[in-house]
Amino acid sequence: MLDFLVFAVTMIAIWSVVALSLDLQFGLCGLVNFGQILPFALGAYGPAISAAHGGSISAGLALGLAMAAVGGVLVLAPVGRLSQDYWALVSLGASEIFRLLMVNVTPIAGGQDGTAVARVSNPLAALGLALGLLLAMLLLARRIDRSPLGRLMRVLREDDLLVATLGRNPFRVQALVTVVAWLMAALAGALYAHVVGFVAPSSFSVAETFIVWTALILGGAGSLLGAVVGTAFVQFISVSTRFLAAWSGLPFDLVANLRLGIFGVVLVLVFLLRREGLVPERKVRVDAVGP
Amino acid sequence: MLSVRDVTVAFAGVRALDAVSLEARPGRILGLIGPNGSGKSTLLNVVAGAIAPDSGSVSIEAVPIPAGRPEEVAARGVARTFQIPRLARRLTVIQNMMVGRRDQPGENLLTLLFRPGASRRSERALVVDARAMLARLGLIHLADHAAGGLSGGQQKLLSMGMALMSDPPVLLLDEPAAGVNPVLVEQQIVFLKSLAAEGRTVLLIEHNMEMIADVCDDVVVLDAGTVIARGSPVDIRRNAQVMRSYLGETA
Amino acid sequence: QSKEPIPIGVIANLTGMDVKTSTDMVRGIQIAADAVNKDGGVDGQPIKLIIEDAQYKTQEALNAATKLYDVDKVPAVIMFGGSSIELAVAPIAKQKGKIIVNTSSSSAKLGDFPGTVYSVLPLDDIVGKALGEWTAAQGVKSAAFVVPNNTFGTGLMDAAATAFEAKGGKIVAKIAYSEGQPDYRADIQQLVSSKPDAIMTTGYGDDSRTIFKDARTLGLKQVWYAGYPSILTVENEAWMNGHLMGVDNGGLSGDVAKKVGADYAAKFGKEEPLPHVFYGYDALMLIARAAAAPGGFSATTMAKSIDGYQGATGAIKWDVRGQRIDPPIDVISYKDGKFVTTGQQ
Amino acid sequence: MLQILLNSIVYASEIAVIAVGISLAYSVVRFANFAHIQYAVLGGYFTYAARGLGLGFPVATAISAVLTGLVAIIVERLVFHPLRGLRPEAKMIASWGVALAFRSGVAAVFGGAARVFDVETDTYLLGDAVITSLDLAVVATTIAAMVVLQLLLYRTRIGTGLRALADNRDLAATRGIPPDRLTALMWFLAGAFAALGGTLFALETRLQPDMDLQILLPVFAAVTIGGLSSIAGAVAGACILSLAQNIAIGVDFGAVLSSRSWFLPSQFRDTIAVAAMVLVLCFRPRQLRSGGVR
Amino acid sequence: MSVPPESRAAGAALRLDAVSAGYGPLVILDRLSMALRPDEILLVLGANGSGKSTLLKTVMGLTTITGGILHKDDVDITRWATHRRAAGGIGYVPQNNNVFAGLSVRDNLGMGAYLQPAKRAAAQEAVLDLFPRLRERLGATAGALSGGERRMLSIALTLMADPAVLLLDEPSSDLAPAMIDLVFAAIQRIRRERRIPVLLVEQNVARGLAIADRVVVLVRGSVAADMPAAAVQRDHLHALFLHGSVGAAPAIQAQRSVP
Ligand SMILES: Nc1ncnc2c1ncn2[C@@H]1O[C@H](COP(=O)(O)OP(=O)(O)OP(=O)(O)O)[C@@H](O)[C@H]1O
Ligand SMILES: Nc1ncnc2c1ncn2[C@@H]1O[C@H](COP(=O)(O)OP(=O)(O)OP(=O)(O)O)[C@@H](O)[C@H]1O
Ligand SMILES: [Mg+2]
Ligand SMILES: [Mg+2]
Repeated sequence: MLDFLVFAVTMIAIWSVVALSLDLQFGLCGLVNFGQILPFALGAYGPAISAAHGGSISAGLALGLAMAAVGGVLVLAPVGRLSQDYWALVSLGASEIFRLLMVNVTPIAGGQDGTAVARVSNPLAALGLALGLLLAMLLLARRIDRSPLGRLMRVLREDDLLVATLGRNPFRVQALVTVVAWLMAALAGALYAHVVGFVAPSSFSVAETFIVWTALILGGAGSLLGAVVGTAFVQFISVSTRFLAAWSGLPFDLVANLRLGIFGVVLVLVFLLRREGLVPERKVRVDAVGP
Repeated sequence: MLSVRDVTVAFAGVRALDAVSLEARPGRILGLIGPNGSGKSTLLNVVAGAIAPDSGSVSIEAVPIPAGRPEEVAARGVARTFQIPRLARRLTVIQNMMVGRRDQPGENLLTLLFRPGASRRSERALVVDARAMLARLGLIHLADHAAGGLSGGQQKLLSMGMALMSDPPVLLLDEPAAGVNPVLVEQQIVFLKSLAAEGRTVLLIEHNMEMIADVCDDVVVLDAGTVIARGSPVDIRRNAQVMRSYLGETA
Repeated sequence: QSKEPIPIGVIANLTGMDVKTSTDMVRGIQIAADAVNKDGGVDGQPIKLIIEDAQYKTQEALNAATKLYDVDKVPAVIMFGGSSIELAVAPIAKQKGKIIVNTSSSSAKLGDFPGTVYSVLPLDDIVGKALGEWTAAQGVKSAAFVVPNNTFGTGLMDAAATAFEAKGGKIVAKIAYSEGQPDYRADIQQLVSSKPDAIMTTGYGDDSRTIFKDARTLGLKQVWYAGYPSILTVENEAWMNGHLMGVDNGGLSGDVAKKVGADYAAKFGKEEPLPHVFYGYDALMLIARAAAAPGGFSATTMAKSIDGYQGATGAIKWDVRGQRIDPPIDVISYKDGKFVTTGQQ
Repeated sequence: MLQILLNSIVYASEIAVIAVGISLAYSVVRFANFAHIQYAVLGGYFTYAARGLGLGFPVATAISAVLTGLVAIIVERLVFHPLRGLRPEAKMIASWGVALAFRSGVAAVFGGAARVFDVETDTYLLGDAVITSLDLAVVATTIAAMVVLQLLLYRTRIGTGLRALADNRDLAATRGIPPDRLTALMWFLAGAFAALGGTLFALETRLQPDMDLQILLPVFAAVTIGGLSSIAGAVAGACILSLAQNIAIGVDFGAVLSSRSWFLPSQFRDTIAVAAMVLVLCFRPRQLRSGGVR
Repeated sequence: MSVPPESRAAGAALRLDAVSAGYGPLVILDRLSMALRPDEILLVLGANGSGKSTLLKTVMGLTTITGGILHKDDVDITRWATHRRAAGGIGYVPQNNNVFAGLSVRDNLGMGAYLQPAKRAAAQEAVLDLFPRLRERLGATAGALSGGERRMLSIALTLMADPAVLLLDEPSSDLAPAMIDLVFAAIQRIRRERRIPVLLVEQNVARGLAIADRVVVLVRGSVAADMPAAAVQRDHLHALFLHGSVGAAPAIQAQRSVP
C-alpha cells in the first residue's frame, strides 16, 4: 500500500509542476496554451534522446531544457499575429506535430515503442526529488505572482494594447513567462522520464494536455495552490475509481467505461458547484455588464 | 516639441487623415476639435504609435517616433488615454494606477530573484504616489474596487490617472471630460493647466467647448481629415467655417 | 475451497484504442480462470482476477501496475498493451520480483527482462520470415506491404520483406498506417499506384476491416498474403473469397483451441472469438501451472510451466530471454466465409 | 490525380457537416465545444439503433438528428447554461467532461468494438478514378445541408437574431431578441447537424465510441482554418485540409523528381493536417482586435 | 428618503417603488422610488458613480433586483426578462458598449428593426436622414466607427424600434456640438409627435436642462431631489455634485451587501 501511495504522490507532485507552469502562462498571463504537454514532452525527450544515442544523464537534461526554451519562443512567435483562440490551436498543433514526429521517426528515440532511460529505482528518492522540485517551483511562481511582474502579467491577460500603451512590450512579457513556464514543465518532464524509466509518445497526447487543463481549472486558474490541489483531485478521482471494480462486482469492461464516465461527470459537477475552482484566485468581482 | 508632418491614413478606402501637419509645444495645451469622424482620434493614435500612417511622420524633439510601436513611443515619454477607456477590468483601481508607472525594478525577473529588496522598496514608494494621484482624481475611496465596476465617468478619470503615473512629458487626451460631471470637469481644467505649467506638452481632444476655450493655448480644427483652421480659441470662435460645420451655430 | 484466493492481475486497454482485442484477451483469461477454479483451483486456492484498464497510456498502466503489485499483492500480471506500456511496467515488476506475462507485444526489447517477462505471443520475425518465404514460394514476384505502424506490424513487415527479397521477390511499397483511423483511402491509394502483384499484410480487427473496405471500393483486385490471417476481420465475404491466405500460429487449429472456442461461445454468445482469446487463455493457464508446481509461484516455476503444456496456441517454447520461439505454423486461407487450414509450414 | 481530388471531396464532406456545427455554436456561445464531436458519434449510434429497428436511412437519420438536437439542448440546460459567464476555457474543459461522460455511456451501451453500417454500393469509374454511389450520396447530402443552413442564417430573422446574440448578448436582449430561446434553438441545430455529420461519417467509415478522438483533430483544424465562427469558413477549411492531406499523401513525389516512386509515409497524415492548420493560422490576415484601438 | 407624492401617481409610464438593485451581491440603488410620467422628458443628474446608469439598466432588466417593484403602465415588470421589456416598448441607448461591434452598420440597423421587420425600410430611411454620416458608413464594421459615429448608430438603432418609452444614457457624450443640437431636437420632436416619455441621463447639464421638463438628482443610489427643470439653480446642483462625488461621503461606501 505504501509504495502505491508514494508513487501516486510522486506523480501528483510532478504533474502539479506542469499545472503550475500552465497557471503562470494562462492563469496569470492569459496565454491559452493547449499544447502545454509539449514542454513536458521536450523535457522528457531530452533524456530519452540522450539515452538512445548513448549520451549522459546531464546531457539529456540540458538537451531537454534547451529544446523547451527554444520551442517555447518558436511556438510563441505567431502569437502577435493571432487572437488567443487561434493561438490555442497553434500550440495544440505544435504539440501534436512533435508527438507524431516521435511516433513516426524511429531513429530519434525509438518511435512508437519509446526508449528506456536511467530510472530512479528507489521510490522514496523519486518522491523526494518530485516534492523538492514542486516546492522550488511553487516558491518561484509565488515570487512572480506577488510581484510587479505578476501584476503586469495580469494586465496583459486582459488587454495587450493597454500594456503596450503603458510602455511595455507585450511580446517580451509573454516570451519571458513562456520561457520560465516551459523550463518549469521541462524539468518536470525530465524528472518524469527518470522516475518512470521509460519515454514513449503515448504519454504526451492531447488528452494529457487536457488533464492538466482540467486540473488547473478545477483547482482555480490564477491561484498557485489551486494548480496543486486540482492536480491532486484529478489524480485522486482517476486512482480511486480503480477500486470501483472490486467494490461493485460489475463486469470488467463496464467498469472501465464507468470510470471514464464518472471522471467526466465529477468534472462537470465540480464546475457546477464551484464555478471558480476549488481554490479560487483572490480577486475582485466584476460583472459582465459594462457601465 | 511634438511635430506631425503630412500624416495621411486611409482605412479600406476611407481617408481618415489627409496630409495633416501640426505642432505642439512644451508648456502649452493644443486643442484638437472637429466634427464626428473627422479623424481626431486617428491622429492621436498615429502620434501614440498605435496606428502606422500611410505616409508622413511624427517626431518628438526632431527625432521621428517608431511608427506602429506604441510601447516604444510610450518609452519616449508619451502617455495617452483612449476615447473608450481601456483598463484592466479585473484588477483593482490602485493596481491599475500602479502599472501606469514604467521601469519598475520588480518587473525584471533577475531583480526579482536576486534583489527582491529593490522591488519591495520601489513598491512602497509607488503605492504612496498612486494613492496621492487617486486622491487628486476623487477616486481614492474606490482604491480597492475592481476597475471594471467603475461607472463610465470614473473609468475616464482612472485612465487619465494611469497615464499620469509615469510623469510623461507629452500627454495625449481623447475626450477626457466626456461623461465626467461638471464639478470634476472644473477640477480637471485646473489640473490640466497645472500640468502644462510644469512644462508638459498636452494634446487635448474635446467636444466640450467651454473646456477648450478655457484651457487651450492653440486650437486645430479638423474636418474630413484635413485641417480647416488653426489659431487661438478666440480666433476659432470667430471662424465662420468652423461655426457652420462644427458648432452648428449660424454666425 | 475455503482457502485464500490467489490474486492475479490483468492490465489491458479497455477504453480508447485496441478495446476489442483487449477485451477478448481478458475473456480468454476469464475462461481459463473458470476452468481452473472449477477443477478446485490451485491446490484448493481459487484464482481471483483483478482487471485494470491502461487506456493505452503509460501513466495509467503504471498506476494500474503499482496498485496491483502493492495493494492487491498479485505475484503476476498478464498484460495486453503496446510495447511502450509493457516496457514501462517491466522495470518495476523486475524490481519487485514480480512476473509479467505478455500476450500481445512482440517487441524484441521485452527480452531485456529475462525472469520477469514471459511472452506467449511468438516474436514477429518467426511468423514474418515464414510469411515472406511462403509468399515467394507461391510464385509472387512483387508485393506491397500494408501494416499497422507499431512494433508488431513493422517488425513482421521487416522480417517478411527480408525473407521475400532473399527469395528474389521485389517490394514495391511499404505502407505503415496509423492505427484507429476512420478511413484509409489515402493509404490504399498509395498501394494502388504502386501496382504490386500481391499484397502482404497483417493488422487487427477493425482497422483491417476498414483497410479491406477501402481497398474494395477503390477497386483493388490483388490477393492478400497475411501474417496471422485469423486476426484480420473480413469485410465482404464474396469479395474476399479465395483472395486472403497466409501463415498463422499452428496451435489455433488444435483441440484445446476448439474447446476454448466452445467455452467462449457458451459464455459470451455467438461472436467469433479473436485469437487473443487463446493467448489470454494460455497466459493464465501457465501461471496456474507455475502456482501449482512444488515450491509455489516464482520465476523458476514460471519458466518451467511450459514443460509438457499443450495450449490453445499449441506447444510453447521459450528461449533464455522468455521469448516464445518455434511456434507451430499453419497455412490458412479464407474460403466461403471462414478460415480453413490447408497445410503446415 | 482525379482520384485524389475525389477522395478529398468525399473526406471534406464527411468532416464539413460536423465542423459547421462547431462554428455555429462557437459564434454564439464563444467557446469551442469538445462535446460536439461526441454528439456526432452519438448521432451515428442513434442512426445505427434506428436502422436496427428496421427504419430506412432517411427516417433513421432524421430521428437521430432530432434526438441529438434534444440531447444538445439538455446539455445546454444542465451544464452550459449554468456555467454562462465563466471564462471560455473553463467551458471548454467542462465540455470535455461532457464528452467523456457520453463516450463512456455509448461504450457501455453499444460496447467498445466498432460497428459498421451495411450498405450496398455501386462503383462508378471516371477515367481511372473510382467513386461509389455512397460517396455521391454523402457529397450531395452535405451540399444540401450547407445550403439549408446558409439560408437559415442569412435569410431568416432567426439568423439575424443569432448573429446579434453572437456579437453582444446583453445588447441583443435590449433589442428584443430572446437570448435563451435562440440559444436553445442554436444548440438544437448544432446537435442535429452533428448527428447528420456523424451518420455520414459512419457510413463512409465505421462507428466506435472513441472515434471522437480520431475526428477531433481534423475537424478542429478545419474549423480553425476557416476562422472559428464562420460557417462558410468551416466548409472552406474542410476542403483545404482535405486537399492538403490527400495531396501530401497521394502524390508520388518520387516520380516528379526522379524515376523512382516515393510517397510521403501515410502516418504523417495527421501531421499534415496539423501543419496545414498552423501554417494557415500563421499567415492569415491579422484579425481586428476587439474594439480597434480607439 | 422621502418620496414626492406625485411619484406615486397612477398612470405613470414607468414607476419604481422602493427598488433596490445592483451587481451580484453589490447593491447600488437603495430603495429608490420615482416615476416617469407620460410624455415628459425627465432628466436624471448625479455625480459619477451615483447610480444613473444602474437605474437605466435596472429598468431594462440588466441588473440584479433585490427588492421593490417596477411598473410599466401599471403592469408589474420586475421579473421580466430583458427581451420582454424591449418587446414591451422600452427603448434603451446604453452609455458604453452600445453597438454590435462585429457587425456592419447596415446589419446593426437590421437588429434595430428586429421586433418590426416589416417596417425596416422606412424606419432605416428615417434614421439615416437624421444621421447622414451613417449613410456614408453603411458598409463599415461598427467596431471601426469613431466614438461619435458609434453613439449616433446606437441612438439610431433604438429609434428604429419605435419605442414607447426612451431611456437615454448620456446621448450627448462623444458628439460634436452641432450633432448634439440635432439629436436633442430629434428627441424633442419624437416626444412631441409620438407622445413618448424620455428618461434622460446627462452630464452635459446645460444641454439637458434646456429640453427637460423635470429633474431628478441621484445621490448614492437614492433620489435626493425632484423638481421642475425651470426651478433648478446652478449653485444647488454644484452642491449636490460635490456632495455626491468628491466630498466626504463616497458613493461606494454607502452600499451594503445583501445578507
Ligand atoms: N479601423 C478603422 N477601420 C475603418 N474605418 C475607420 C477605422 N478607424 C476609424 N475609421 C474611420 O475613420 C474616420 C475618422 O475616425 P476618428 O475616430 O479619427 O474620428 P474622430 O474625429 O475621433 O471622431 P469622434 O469625434 O466621433 O470621436 C471615421 O469615419 C471612422 O469611421
Ligand atoms: N458592472 C458593475 N459591477 C460592479 N459595480 C458596478 C458595475 N457598474 C457600476 N458599478 C458601480 O455602481 C456604482 C454606480 O455606477 P453607475 O454606472 O450607475 O454610475 P453613473 O451614475 O452612471 O456614473 P457616470 O456618470 O460616471 O456614468 C458605481 O460606484 C460603480 O462602481
Ligand atoms: Mg474620436
Ligand atoms: Mg453612467
